Amino acid sequence: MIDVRLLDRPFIPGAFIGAFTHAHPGLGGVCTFVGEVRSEDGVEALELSHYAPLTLPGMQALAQRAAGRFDLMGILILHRTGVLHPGEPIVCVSAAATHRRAAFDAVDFAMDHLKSDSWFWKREKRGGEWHWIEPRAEDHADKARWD
Amino acid sequence: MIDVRLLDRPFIPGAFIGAFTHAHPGLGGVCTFVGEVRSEDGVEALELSHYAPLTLPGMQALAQRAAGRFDLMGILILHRTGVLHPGEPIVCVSAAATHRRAAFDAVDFAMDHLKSDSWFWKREKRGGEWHWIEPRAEDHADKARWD
Amino acid sequence: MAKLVFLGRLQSVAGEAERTVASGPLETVLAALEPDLSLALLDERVRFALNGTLLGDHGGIVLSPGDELAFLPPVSGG
Amino acid sequence: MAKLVFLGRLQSVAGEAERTVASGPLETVLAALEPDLSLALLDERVRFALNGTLLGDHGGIVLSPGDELAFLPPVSGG
Repeated sequence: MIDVRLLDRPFIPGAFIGAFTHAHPGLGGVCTFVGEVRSEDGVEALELSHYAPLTLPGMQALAQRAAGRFDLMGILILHRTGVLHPGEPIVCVSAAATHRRAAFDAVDFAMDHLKSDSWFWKREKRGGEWHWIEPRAEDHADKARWD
Repeated sequence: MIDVRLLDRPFIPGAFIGAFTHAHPGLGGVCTFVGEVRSEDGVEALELSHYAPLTLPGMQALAQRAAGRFDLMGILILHRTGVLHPGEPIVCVSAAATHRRAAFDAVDFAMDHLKSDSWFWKREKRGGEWHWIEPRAEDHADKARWD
Repeated sequence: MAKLVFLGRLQSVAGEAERTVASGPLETVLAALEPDLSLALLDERVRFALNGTLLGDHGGIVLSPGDELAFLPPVSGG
Repeated sequence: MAKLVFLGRLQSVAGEAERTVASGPLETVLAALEPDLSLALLDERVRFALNGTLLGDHGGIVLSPGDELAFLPPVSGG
């Protein structure tokens, strides 16, 4: 099962992961990564904008690539859009597989590509003012691990 | 926060992970692995026995080692004992960290060591009969990755 | 009329997320915008998507009535 | 009296998870058990834990009254 969603309001990862796990009875294991908005550097809020015609299709293509590359029973990719506050989940990737290594690698792969390849633009609010976040060289290096 | 438990009845990983995550507000991310009893090879049930004076202290020592080796905000290790049926969660390891790589590596490390170093003995029921499961060379190879 | 969509920091430069413009050759459309905005849109790292499809080549674009042209600056790291 | 604890497949060999035995030198205790059980307990891959502490050396063990000696075969993969 491939399940990819853009969510425009706060979500509880466990609610999605529970349903995802139950859709694959008898699997070996599920690896999950949940990323949250960090509460550091005086960041008051984070806003993620996306471009509907590209963002969700891009995430779906990424899920398909992960499913084709690793031996998975399913993959779940959730990503927030809109305004988020520190501590809120921003991304959740979960992979179910018969073998742990495949589940781990698929989540790692999807996270590396989501960070650098997905059509999201972020700005953060500090001291009451919004600032756009520029791309980081580090993310491209993470992605290059898989080439 | 280090939270290590032996559980003698079915559990819902999300219930523990939710509480664990909320104990670390503003973290960067949480990586989780949940292993389930596989429904293959005609296995009807799995029984895990442990030795109380060694098993839980051994898991606690492993959690401390993972916390010392990786840059974590916390680690959660849950392991079932008793009789389990296919599809039930048997192990859950969750690590919270500011950086994704540390969270991933800590869960991977803990899983590799739990499989080969922990004081659990397993037998499985096939065709109505219980059979002890012997150690596998593969698990020692997984652990050796960290030496 | 056609629609221009500004993503990320281009939104701040334009002062709005999208703008309705007269259809026609893209160079004519851009020439009618504020100079700092057209300069920002032509930054070599900005990608274009016409009606939801990424363009590999930015030359010879002519906007037809109803077209949507999106300007996509590099995505943010995380 | 002292207690022997049998883990994993040793439990099946012993037919029970634990057994109360007379205290004294371990060799005397083992000699009084069924031969197939004492043989299984002395397999070189079986570790001993005395009162919850793993022993590095299996020689010269004398069980005092109230002692608990556990026999730990290799753990299961899985």
